[in-house]
Amino acid sequence: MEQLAEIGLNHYLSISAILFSLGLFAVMTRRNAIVILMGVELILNAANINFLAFSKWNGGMEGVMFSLFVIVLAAAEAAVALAIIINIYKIFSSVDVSSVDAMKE
Amino acid sequence: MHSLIQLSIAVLLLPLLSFVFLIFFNRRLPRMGDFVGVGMLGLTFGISAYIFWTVIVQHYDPAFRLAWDFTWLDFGNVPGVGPLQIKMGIVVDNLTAIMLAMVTLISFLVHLYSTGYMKGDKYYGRFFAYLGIFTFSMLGIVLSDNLFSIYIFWELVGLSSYLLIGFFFEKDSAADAQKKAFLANRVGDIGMWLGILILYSQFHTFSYREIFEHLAAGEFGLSNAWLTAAGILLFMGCVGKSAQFPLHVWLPDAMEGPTPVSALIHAATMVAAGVYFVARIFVLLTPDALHVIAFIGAFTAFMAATIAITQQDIKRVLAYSTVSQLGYMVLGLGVGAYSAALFHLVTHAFFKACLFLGSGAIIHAMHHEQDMRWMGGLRKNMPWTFVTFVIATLALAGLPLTSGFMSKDAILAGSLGFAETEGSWYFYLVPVLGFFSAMLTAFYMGRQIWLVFFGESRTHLKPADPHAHHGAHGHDGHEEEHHGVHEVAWNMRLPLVVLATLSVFIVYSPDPLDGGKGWFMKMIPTPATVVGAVHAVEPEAAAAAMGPLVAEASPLEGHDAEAALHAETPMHPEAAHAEASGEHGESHAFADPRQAEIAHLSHAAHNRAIQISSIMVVLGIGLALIVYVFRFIDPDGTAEAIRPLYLLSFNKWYWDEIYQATFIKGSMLIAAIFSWFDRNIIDGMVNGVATLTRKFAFFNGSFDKYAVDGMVNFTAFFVNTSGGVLRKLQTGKVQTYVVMALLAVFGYFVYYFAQLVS
Amino acid sequence: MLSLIVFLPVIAGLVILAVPSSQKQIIRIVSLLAAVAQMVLAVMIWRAYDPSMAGITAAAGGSPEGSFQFIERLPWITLDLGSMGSMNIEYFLGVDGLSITMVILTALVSTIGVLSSWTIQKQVKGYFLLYNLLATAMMGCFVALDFFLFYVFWELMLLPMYFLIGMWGGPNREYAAIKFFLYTLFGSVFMLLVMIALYFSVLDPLTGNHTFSLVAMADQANYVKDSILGPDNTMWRYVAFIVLFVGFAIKVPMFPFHTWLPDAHVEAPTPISVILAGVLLKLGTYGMMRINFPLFPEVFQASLYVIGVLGAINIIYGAFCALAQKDLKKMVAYSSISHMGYVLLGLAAANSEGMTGALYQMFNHGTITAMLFLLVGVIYDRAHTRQIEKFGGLASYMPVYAGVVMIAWFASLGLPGLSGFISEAFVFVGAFSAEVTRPIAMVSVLGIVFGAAYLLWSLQRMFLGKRREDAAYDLEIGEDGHEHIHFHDWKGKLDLDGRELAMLVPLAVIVIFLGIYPMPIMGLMTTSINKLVQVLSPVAMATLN
Amino acid sequence: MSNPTYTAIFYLFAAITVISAAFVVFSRNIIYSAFSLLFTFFGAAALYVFLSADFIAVTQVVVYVGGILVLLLFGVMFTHRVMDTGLRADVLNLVPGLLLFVGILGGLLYTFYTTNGWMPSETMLEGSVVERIGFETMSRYVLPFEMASILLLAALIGAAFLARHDAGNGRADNE
Repeated sequence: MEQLAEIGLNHYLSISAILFSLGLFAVMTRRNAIVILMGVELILNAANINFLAFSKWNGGMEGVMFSLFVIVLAAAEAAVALAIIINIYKIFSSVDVSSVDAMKE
Repeated sequence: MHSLIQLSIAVLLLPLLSFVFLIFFNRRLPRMGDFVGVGMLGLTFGISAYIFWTVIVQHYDPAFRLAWDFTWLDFGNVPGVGPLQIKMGIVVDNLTAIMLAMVTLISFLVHLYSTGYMKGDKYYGRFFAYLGIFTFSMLGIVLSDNLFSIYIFWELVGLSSYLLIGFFFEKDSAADAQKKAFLANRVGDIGMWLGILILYSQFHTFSYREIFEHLAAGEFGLSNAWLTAAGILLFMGCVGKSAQFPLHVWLPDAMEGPTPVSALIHAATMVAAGVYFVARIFVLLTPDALHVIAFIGAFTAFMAATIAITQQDIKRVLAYSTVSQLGYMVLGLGVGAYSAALFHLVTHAFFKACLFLGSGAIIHAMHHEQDMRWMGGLRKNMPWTFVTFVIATLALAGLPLTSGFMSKDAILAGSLGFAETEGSWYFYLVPVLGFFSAMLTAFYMGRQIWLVFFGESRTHLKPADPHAHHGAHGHDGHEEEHHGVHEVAWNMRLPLVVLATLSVFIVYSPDPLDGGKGWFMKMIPTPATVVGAVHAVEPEAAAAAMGPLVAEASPLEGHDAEAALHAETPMHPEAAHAEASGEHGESHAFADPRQAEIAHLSHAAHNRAIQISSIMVVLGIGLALIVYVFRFIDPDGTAEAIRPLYLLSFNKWYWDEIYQATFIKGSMLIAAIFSWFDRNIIDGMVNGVATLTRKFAFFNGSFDKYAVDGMVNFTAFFVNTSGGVLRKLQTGKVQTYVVMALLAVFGYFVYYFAQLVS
Repeated sequence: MLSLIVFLPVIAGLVILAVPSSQKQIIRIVSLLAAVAQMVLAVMIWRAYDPSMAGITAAAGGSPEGSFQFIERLPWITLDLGSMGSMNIEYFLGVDGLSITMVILTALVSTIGVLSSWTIQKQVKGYFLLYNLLATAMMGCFVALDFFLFYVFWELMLLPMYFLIGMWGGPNREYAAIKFFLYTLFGSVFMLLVMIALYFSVLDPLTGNHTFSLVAMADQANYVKDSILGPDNTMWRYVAFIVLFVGFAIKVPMFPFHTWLPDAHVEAPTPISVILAGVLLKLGTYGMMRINFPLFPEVFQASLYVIGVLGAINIIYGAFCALAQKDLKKMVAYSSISHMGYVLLGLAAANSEGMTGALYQMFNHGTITAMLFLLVGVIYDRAHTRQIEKFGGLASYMPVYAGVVMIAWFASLGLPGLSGFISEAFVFVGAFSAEVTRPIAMVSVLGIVFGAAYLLWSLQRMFLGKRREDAAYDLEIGEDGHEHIHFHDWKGKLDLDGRELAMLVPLAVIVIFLGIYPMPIMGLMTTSINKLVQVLSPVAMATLN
Repeated sequence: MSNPTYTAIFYLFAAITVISAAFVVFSRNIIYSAFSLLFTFFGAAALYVFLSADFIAVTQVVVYVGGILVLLLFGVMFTHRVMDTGLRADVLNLVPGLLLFVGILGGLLYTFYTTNGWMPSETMLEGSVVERIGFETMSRYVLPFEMASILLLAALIGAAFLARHDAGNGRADNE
């Protein structure tokens, strides 16, 4: 239990790994486009946690700065993705990505 | 720059100017700009006459030579050769001056004549433009001082000849003829080009003068066989252009062109260019090459004369006569009768141009009827044409008191001298064929005169044939039925009169029996050979003989590119001296004993030649009179009696058919074979590679049918098949893709850990 | 300067990207402006070019300065390969006598090509984007002095070409495009291998590092003694030479690798044919002169006879195949094969006359063939067929067209006074002067006759005589009483219109001018050619060893 | 950092984050997903504070909670009728998904816990970083910063264009 008591780098990495896997799972399996988007946000957050954790234990500012830009990117991505989803909804009357398979063959 | 050089350049460029101006603006000018062409040529002729007057009449100098050149191409400092420059330039000497005057005079007269003959044609202005570019190219040949530029102008006259033969290009026969002419000339040209290359590869220069100097100094690096080959190959250019056997077939067909063109190009000037060119390179021809030339000339003269006997078309008779006469000139050069050959070139140019223009006048007056069978009795209707035509005919047949008599006899005397010098019996074939051709010439010209001008008109005998009208070129508007045949207008009559005047002996020599006494033969002496000297005499002696020349050449070595006038020393001062004082043009000293021997024996044979040829001519004319005037012999019956010979002659010795069956069919066959080869074998090889590839790839024959279309198609097929398999994975669902990608990542994880563990 | 001339079309491409695809006219004008600017730059480079500097190899001391001109040299990609050292790829541009000629030609043909593309109606935006990319790649190939950079441009050319043929081509375009693509790819894959082998064999004398610089490679002293392509490794040097030669020969195209060319030409749209024949084919022979020969001079000397024979086969075989063609464009394509044979023959002569003739022939063939293909395009636009027997007597009805055709055809068959003659003449002069190629030259002159034969024959069948019964156009009597012809669905001017004249007249003027006085172009190349001949000569190699 | 309170708070927020994240993913109701995402973000923001990145934490709250989440909710409401029973999100690729979920999570954790060489340096990031972020943004990261602003602008315009009413039809008319 010594390890659990001492909050170290691995704790944060574990949280990040869990968030990442959950996000991935959402992206892989859910049919609803909005949930997929949420999964992507989870993945980004996982990455952010990683960045910040390493930054802290490394003493540098790179991770901090990067996570800032990740947030900016996430905002942009969310805006565009939602716009696309709304368009898809207009065209297919659904946000079920499995029905959007015009690329098939 | 010497003023004569400046004038020569003006002479060269004025016709070009006329061409450029007329080709662009002829439709915007009144009368389609014919006055531009005629005016320019008049000016050109004026300048040429001035040059002629200055050089030949006023200040005759046997060694006169003016040259001017400029650096045309600069190859820089070429490894292994040193600084290399290709120069272009012009040269004016006695021969050039005479040729200039002759070419521009005939060209001017033809221009003038064409204002009448071509009147009303759809492309009237373009005709004068083409004449302009022809005159330009022809003058270029005359003025060139090196082999490269003569080759350029050589092909350019080929082009203008092509354009003018096909002037009535809507007629298929004209289009065929122009193509044939160009291709036959090209065949000759590649020979000439190879000859030029042989010389260039040794000396790295194209200039005549430098090549001759190097040759005289014995610097030719290859064997003598190569030099002989060079001579014969250069002569091939002449074979093509001067329509010698075996490339003579294009000239008769070239009569599809308008008649003034036939007069200018295919009788007087262009075809004579071949002879002129051989004269220019005369000094580098080895005795073996000269033998070949002599025999080809003799055979051509004879063969063409036999064909001319049976032709029905007035222009074709004249065409074969031209081939025959060119054969004479070539023969003359081959036997070493240099002056005589050039003399014949000039005299022939005038009387043959006169004959062609005369025939043009007849054709014009007869509304484009060219078949002599339907003419007759024209002497009353066309007295001017008749008289001039007869004078020219007498000159062609070689009757005394005409120019043709003097020049032809000089050639024949030369051939006798040649045969005696060479000794072997078969060299006597040359004079024998020559004399026999003289008889035939007299015969067929007598036949022509009779058929055209005497007897009664046979126009009405012509079978009615809707396609017989040759008036395809612009006369459609005023096609009239045959009514009276009238004399042509003054602008067509004047050239006839001028040319006929120039066919009389007095212009050339005071003695009607001996051209050697005339100014021409005196002023154009035979130059000393540069190869004979090398091969006949020791090199030191040759160097000594050419001493002044080589010594004089050295300051020229470093001569800069700038235009400069070379005031040059005589090619052979002692010869010039002997000639100036001697009575006969050919009696001067030669460095080469063979040349001297021929010259000597030719002179001795002079009287014999006159006697024999006079007998021959009288025989020929007599035969013509017997057959056509007195009708002792029925021509048709005779033709039946010797039918194989008649057919041989009438079908032009079947040369066209032979060429058609061999070269043309052969080429088309090869083309077809190669094309098939390309499609089936080469592409098939690609396919074969594909098959192999496929066999290696899938050692299963069941995919055979997919690979038939070659490697290319096979690859496409392969991509297609594998794509077919892979597209099952292509669900179109993004998430499936994600899963797959991640599976790959996961696979990598597993691999990585396995590595880590082991 | 060189970067600008290379990347101008790409800049134009970016501008086009911003233009909506419905604004076709703007797209065309932007492309035209870029091409004209490129042309102006090329002329400026031409004026500023000093013909006394040799190029080919570095100046004394190993620096390209003083030998090449307009040099631009920057480190581009530096890859650390760990134990294998580092990969130094440079952005290295420069011109000498070989490239300046081609730069002028490329700028000229690109401009003509844009004008000729005016009639393209399908997906104009995409077309001009690819076209500009192609223009950049071509120009880049000619000025690149770093082998890697050359290779990048070389490959970059493939892609737009593939799409331009494959999307805007004729009915069988996909087959032709794939054939073109695979053939050239096949060639360039091997080139890549040789390139890498060369990299590890050559040291830059100035820095001591391995280098891709063609300038360093052209000097045999820079090869490492025991490397794979070092001076003693004869076998691998032969292999490398042959592999490179095949790679370039495919582009030329040389018999027996030529079958892609007729297909590609027949299917490609007119401007692409113009570019293909006018510039792309030259890249093959340019590559030989720039890379293949100077890098392996001793192998080159040993294979002169083979190259000469291949050239002769190209000349005569191409001429015969052209004689048999019924499709006008295919005939012109085979005539290209024949004419590129002259280039090979001139190169095989390995002397200044032959090489100058070859390089000059490359330039002239570029301009003349561009004219030929444009003229084919003109008649195809009107009649929608290229079958020779579907025409006849056109000279009466389209006199201006017939006149321009006359100039182009005669230039192609090597009539003196037009530029094609001079280059062919000097190819023969060179080939005949060299002992090795003399017999080949004597055979190849037949090509002159057959060249004249197929051109004159097609000229006669299409332009002379009268209209045929089954011609692709109708005959009607106009108001003035003259006969006119009428193409079925052609709305434009019967004879050449202004745009077509704007393309053809400058080319015709160039062809005539350079036929009369070749020094403006020939003067640029002589110093470099002499240097090249010297580098390739056995004497130079003897002194090295 | 052995302070037990500190440790307890950490575990609390870690649990909030992970559990709400799981809820986001596994919930069948999209509205629940959206709201539990809110908690995830909060939890993550708290963890950022632990990591001495207070500024990032605040940004996280402002941007994610204030911006993105609202946006997501808007999206949900635009595309679904609120509290619709048919709002259940179906699942695709469940078996491979689960397999990969477990595999990748396991792989990652295994890597983290078996790797000893993360080599934290002697100095750790301590205290507030706001000031340092300010310096870095204006000096070393000024170019990325500006580019980020351009990106945002582009995304803004792009999103507005895409989501415009009848955007698709309008474009088709222009062609």
